[in-house]
Amino acid sequence: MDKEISTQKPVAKGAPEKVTNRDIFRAWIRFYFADEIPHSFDRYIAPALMWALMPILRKLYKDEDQLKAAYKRHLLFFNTQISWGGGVLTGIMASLEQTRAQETYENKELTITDDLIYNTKAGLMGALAGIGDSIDSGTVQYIFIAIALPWAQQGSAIGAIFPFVAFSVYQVLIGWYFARTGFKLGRKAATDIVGGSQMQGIIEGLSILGLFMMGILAANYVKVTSSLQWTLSGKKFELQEILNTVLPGLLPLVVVGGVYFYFVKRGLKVTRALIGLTVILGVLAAIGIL
Amino acid sequence: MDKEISTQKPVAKGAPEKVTNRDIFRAWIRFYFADEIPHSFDRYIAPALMWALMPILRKLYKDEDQLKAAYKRHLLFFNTQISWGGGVLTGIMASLEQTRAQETYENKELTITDDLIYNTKAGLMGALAGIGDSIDSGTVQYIFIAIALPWAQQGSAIGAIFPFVAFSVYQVLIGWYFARTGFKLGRKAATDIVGGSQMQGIIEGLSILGLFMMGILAANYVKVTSSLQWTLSGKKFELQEILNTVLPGLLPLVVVGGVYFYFVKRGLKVTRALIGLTVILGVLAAIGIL
Amino acid sequence: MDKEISTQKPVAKGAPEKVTNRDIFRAWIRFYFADEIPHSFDRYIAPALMWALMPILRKLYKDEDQLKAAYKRHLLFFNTQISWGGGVLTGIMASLEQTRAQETYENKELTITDDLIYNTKAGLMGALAGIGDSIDSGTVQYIFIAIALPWAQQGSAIGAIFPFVAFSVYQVLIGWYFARTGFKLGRKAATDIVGGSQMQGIIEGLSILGLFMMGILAANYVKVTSSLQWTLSGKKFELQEILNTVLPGLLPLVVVGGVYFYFVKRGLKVTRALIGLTVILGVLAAIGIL
Amino acid sequence: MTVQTWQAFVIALWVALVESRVLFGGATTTLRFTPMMTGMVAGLVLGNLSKAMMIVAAIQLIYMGVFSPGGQMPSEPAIAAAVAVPVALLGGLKPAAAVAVAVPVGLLGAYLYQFRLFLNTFVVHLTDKYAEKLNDRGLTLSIIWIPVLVGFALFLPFMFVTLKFGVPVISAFVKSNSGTLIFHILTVIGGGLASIGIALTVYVIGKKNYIPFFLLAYFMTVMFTKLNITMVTYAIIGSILAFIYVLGKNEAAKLAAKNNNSSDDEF
Amino acid sequence: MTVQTWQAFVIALWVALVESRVLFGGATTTLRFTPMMTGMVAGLVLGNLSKAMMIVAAIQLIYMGVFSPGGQMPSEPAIAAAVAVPVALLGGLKPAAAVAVAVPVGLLGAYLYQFRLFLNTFVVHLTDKYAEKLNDRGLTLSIIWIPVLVGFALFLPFMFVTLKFGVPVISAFVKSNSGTLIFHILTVIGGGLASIGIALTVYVIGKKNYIPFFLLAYFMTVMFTKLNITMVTYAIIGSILAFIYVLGKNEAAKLAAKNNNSSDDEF
Amino acid sequence: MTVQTWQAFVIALWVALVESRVLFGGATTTLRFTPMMTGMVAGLVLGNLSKAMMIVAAIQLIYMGVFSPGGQMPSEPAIAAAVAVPVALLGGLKPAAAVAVAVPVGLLGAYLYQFRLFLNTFVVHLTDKYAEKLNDRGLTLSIIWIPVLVGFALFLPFMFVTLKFGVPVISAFVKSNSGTLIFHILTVIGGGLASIGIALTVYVIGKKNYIPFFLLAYFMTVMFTKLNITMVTYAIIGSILAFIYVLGKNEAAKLAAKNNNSSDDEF
Ligand SMILES: OC[C@H]1O[C@H](O)[C@@H](O)[C@@H](O)[C@@H]1O
Ligand SMILES: OC[C@H]1O[C@H](O)[C@@H](O)[C@@H](O)[C@@H]1O
Ligand SMILES: OC[C@H]1O[C@H](O)[C@@H](O)[C@@H](O)[C@@H]1O
Repeated sequence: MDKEISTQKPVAKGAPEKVTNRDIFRAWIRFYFADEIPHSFDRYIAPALMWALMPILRKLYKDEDQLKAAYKRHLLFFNTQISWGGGVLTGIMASLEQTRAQETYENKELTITDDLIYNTKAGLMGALAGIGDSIDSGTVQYIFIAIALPWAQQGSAIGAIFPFVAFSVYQVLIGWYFARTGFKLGRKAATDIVGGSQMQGIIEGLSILGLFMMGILAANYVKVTSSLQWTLSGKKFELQEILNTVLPGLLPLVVVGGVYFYFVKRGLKVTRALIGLTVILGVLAAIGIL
Repeated sequence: MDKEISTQKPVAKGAPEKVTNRDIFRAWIRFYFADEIPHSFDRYIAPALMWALMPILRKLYKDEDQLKAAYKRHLLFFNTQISWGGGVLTGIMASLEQTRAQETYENKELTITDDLIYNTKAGLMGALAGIGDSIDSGTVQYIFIAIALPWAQQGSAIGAIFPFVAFSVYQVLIGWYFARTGFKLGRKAATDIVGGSQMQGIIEGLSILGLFMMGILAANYVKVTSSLQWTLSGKKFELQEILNTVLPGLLPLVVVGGVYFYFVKRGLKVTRALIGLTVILGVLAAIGIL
Repeated sequence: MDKEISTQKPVAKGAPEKVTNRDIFRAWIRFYFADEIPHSFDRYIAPALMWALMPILRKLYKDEDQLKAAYKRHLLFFNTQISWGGGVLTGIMASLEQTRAQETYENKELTITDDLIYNTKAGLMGALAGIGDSIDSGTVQYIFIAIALPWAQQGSAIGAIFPFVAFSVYQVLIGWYFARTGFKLGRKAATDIVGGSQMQGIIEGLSILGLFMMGILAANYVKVTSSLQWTLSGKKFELQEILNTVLPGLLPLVVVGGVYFYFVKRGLKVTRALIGLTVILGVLAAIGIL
Repeated sequence: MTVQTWQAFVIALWVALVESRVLFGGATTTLRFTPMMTGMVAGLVLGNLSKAMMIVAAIQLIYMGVFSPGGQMPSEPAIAAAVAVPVALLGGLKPAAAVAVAVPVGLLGAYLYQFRLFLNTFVVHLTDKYAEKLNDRGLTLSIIWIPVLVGFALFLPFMFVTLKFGVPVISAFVKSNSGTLIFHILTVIGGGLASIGIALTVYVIGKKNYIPFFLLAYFMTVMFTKLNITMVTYAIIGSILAFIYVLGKNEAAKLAAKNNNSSDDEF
Repeated sequence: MTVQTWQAFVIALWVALVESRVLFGGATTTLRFTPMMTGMVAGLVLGNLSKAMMIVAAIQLIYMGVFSPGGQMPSEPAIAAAVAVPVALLGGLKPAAAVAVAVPVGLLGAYLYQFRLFLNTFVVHLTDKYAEKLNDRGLTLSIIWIPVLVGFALFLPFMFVTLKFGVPVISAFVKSNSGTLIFHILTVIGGGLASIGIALTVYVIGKKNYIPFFLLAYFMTVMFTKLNITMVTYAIIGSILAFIYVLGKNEAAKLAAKNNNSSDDEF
Repeated sequence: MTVQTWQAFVIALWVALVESRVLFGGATTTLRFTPMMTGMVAGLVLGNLSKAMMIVAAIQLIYMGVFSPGGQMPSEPAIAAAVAVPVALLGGLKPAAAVAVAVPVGLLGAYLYQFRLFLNTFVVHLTDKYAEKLNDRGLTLSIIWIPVLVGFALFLPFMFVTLKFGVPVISAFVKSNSGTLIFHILTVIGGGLASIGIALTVYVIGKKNYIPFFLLAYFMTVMFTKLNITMVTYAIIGSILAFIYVLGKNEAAKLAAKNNNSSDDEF
């Protein structure tokens, strides 16, 4: 990704306006609202991020070409979890764009290159998704539900309303906090990323943690077991039982690994993976292997 | 063993006398005896170490100012566990002081500076406390007790006398061994610490182990649970139960962390922490939260 | 071991013949056949490896002294597990010898020295033994047996024949695969080992894994418990029970550690260790300690 | 014994709002991942809130822990509830029986949602065009309103038809087919599809060298299943390991620099 | 039914010797951390050794594992035993009932011990002065004898009065208050105070970067509670991790040096 | 009630083929580590295959997991079966009783196998000589045929005599001695000897610095005994740890190089 380093110095059209905390709040709320509305297989939720940043980008780039370039920058593939990933990255992106706009305007050499912006986004989005999904959707959400379930069981509507309201409020609030932190961090990070190793360390750490959490999710969440069994001279054998004596958890891992290697080989073709996996699993289930 | 190359050139007030194994034994026994007698909140057991080393320091420094400085050096904050920490550090300190006295006497440049002495002590005391507490007080002591308990249950005095004698003998012996090892190690370490990374590695390793053991102790030893419960539309909720589905062990960790950060922010104000924590816990217990 | 680099450039007698895949297959099958036939305490299965490589060495070294040296090279102490260790090393050794023969013939400076060959072998054999033993003998073999056992319990001979055939076929096949991979890898590795760190990394990784697996085996496989018990004022004590409250697994580890340190101090005197340990264990069992 | 037209329409509308994700934005997360609110709405519309809540609570139990890492979900609980609650209310089924209806419907619903993502693939080309023209209104149109419309076009008629005409059919179908091969196949597929979202995220994180940490976590979870370790505990363990790894690396580099300097000094 | 003066005095003397830590120095560790010897002494003094041992064995059971990392202990078992054993012997309580007395008394005793540390804070100024004057006798006085005196002044009268006049009162109080809020509060405080000594030691070790190892150990213990792993096992695991960490660091630095040299050679 | 001469001979021959390891080479691994095939052969020879299989299945159960890391085995299952199956068949013992015979015989067999390794120590000198002379036939002789002969000389007569004359004796001996000290001693020795092969392999791997990984694995296994973690799972965990260790080291070295270069640039 580091191929093109765009160091063009365009002529200034107008000074960028200051990005305020209100702008950050607005961007975050826009992101929160749009989030998965434009969900699609090839860009995922990139349009939501772009739409969230739109007002800020308008304030920063008074030059049409610059603005166009900024819009496009945020339409590249993007996916993350709403509050952790969305919060942090809305903030950091706003911060990076602000610095870039300033540099552009002052005709300085660009330290915040296209690549830097995309790499920062790409370097964090997956890791933060792994973390945010497991903590928010996987834990916090179900705590609220577990608390409210008894009410539902007694026929009370509060059992439905409470977790809905509580979780929504929770996500709006922490996302906002993350956005502000990201904005602050981003400003410093902007220079740091170029030379320093601190930001590098943070991205690495988050990537490790993100992958770690995906491992936890895979183990808890992907359910593939063999239902194959056969009888030989009156003795019943179950394949899954045998597999468990060798390597419990083998099958789900094979499936996740298979899809992963498909993406590595063929790129992020999600629809195809979806259909292909459906067919394979369906056939294996039909013939009694799974 | 390491014979001493004493090339005495008696110019100054008086040459330092040789520190013998008997001196080390005596220092160790003095430390063992004094240990927590002078326990206080601001220096902890520093006076005990100083008192243990007194006869050795007298042999080493014939110059009054030097001796005074040495006394003061060992009255700075010091806390450790008796046999592991006390043993090792009695030995190492004796060794460092011996080298320093020699250097002072020979008018050489000091390699064993005040800082070096205090840093060595401070670098090891906590780590060795963590290790020694968990192994001696936490394990060995209770093995002896577990062995003897049945006698007590049958009404025999041996149930009390055996663990007392056995554990005391054990601690005197291993402490003595550690003191001698520390004394030997210290002589080599003295030069090593200045430049080398070996001693550095040892201190780091012991620090990690010490912190690790404190983590084990915290989990086993600090008991804070919420007793908060409430009833909503006839369903009983227990806060502690909910916390356990999120992060078992949260509350004790919060308490330890709170006290730790208090020390970080305000320095080692133990009395205040003690009173403060008592009040906080007491109030929370009184209003039914804990 | 890297001290002596033999760079003698002997006169060529005849060009080395090419080592084909068939040769590798043959060497592997010869190794598979010979394996533990010549098992002895001082060389272990070195003669089997030598005998496996014989035809290839004949093809490579047309000079008698060279051949003789090659034969001797592979009669030094060698032990490994049959399919993983034997497979990989048959392949790598063939590859290294081929390069060496070529270099010798072309009168080039030798990059594949005696030391390099032996270090590669010695660096991998133990690690691969640890891995191969646990996976093949410890797991795969017993899966086949577990599958077949019910047949045996019903009196059917298939209960004996199936695991025997299945496991043998499995080992021949994976060993062959490993041999071919080793042969390919070896060619590249040959140059890599000299300077590069990649091969170094692989050897280190395999060593760690090998030691790790030996730890697993030791814990599952070495069975030493104390049967000592005594009664004091009517209360029964069992030493093993007390040990379990301190450090479960202590005794087996002491035994493994003891033998290991014996080897470290005295060299690989297996017969003596065997007899010594028998006597010690026997006596301790006889007097009621074990 | 059948759903009235207005009832079918209102429930279908609710589902369309949830599944197009336009109802309070990110707040639809819980609406979509869990059946509770949908069950409540169905109860209100069908005039038996209390019974509906009891039914949907039973449905919730089988969906505990369901969510969508990387865009995949084994099942679509909101759709399941929108069908199963009316079926159960009108057919007088017990909560447990409603679950039998919910499972296959939820699995089918998951495919419908995937189809939405597929259709949005075409919408995004429009977005690109508007971006090129700096047309902000067009962007809002193509990023928000058209995807919402797509969602409505997909879920509104489908849910309406299902509720208006399908309820007795489904009820009969489920009764006669549960435990058959077709249900088995649906369950297997549902259980395996979560892998896509996870693989996607691993791919997106993109640090191949660190995949051992994925495997470590995976096998830790498998090994420690019996210990019931919570996800937050794992998140903390993961943070600790990540921190120690990065710390070790940095400290080693510093040590190397120090050694390097001091050996430079010697010469 | 009451303790005689000489009996109260001898037991109080024993406690003062233990708690001032002067009785065989470090050997007071076990005397202070465990109630056994104190129970024995009380039994001897009150003329019923055998029964006293049975009572104190029951008390010991609730104090298994108690000790004082960094100077904090949740309870003072020796003091607990010094009061509970006489109460039980004279009141003819069963061992189990003696425990109910021991617990609150032990908690209060812990505060008394903390007060000793507070008082010693003033004594140390004297030590500084004598050090300045190189007055070795003065040093021994201020390091050993004055703190011992402080200990006696604190524990001797307190214990004497408690034993002489308090036994029936305590007995009555415990009977009427067990299970009440005040006991709950005492228990909570006792359970939480151990945190101070631990936090102190963490602080004293002073390597902030390595705190993740503290957390790792903490959560390992929580995760593996059910596996009953012993402290020595953990100590070994900790040693191994520490060793691997330092080893990795050193090896990496060496590798860097090697790479560095060989790349230097190339040019 | 006794074994006939030809029967004793055939079984002894089989054992000699297995234990000299010449029967299909590496395939003798399973023949030697497990009693199954030997039991089958004994059954065929003694004319009661079906009963023999049942007996040997019981024997197999006590040898589950037995193999020979680094050349040591706690017991020699093939020899155990070769004796125990005939004893049980002829004595009409139940499978469970056959086990009582198998255990001590297997322990003794292990010593016989060790003796083979000892004898081969002398054969290898011959190999050295032939290598010096480049005598390939001689090499094959000394590497294959002489060791095979040694194996036969050791196992054939021993097994023949045991089977022909020993069966009633053994049967009687086992019955009267099981549970006695001598059996206890044999069991203890058998349980401890595996340590030699493991220590040998650790020694041969020869990376002393990495021994903490050995200890880590050892104590992990002890700690997690109750979780029944499989060996392949452990192998994967080991691979992951090894990979992470090496990765961390390499990345640190690279980081050092990078820092080094960038700091070089500054000057
Ligand atoms: O995994 C990250 C992210 O991926 C998709 O965008 C959706 O499934 C979200 O629910 C999820 O949070
Ligand atoms: O923790 C180290 C050390 O701290 C204090 O000095 C006392 O609590 C000792 O018992 C303990 O060993
Ligand atoms: O441990 C490696 C290897 O050692 C010896 O050669 C034998 O015990 C083999 O069975 C084993 O595979």
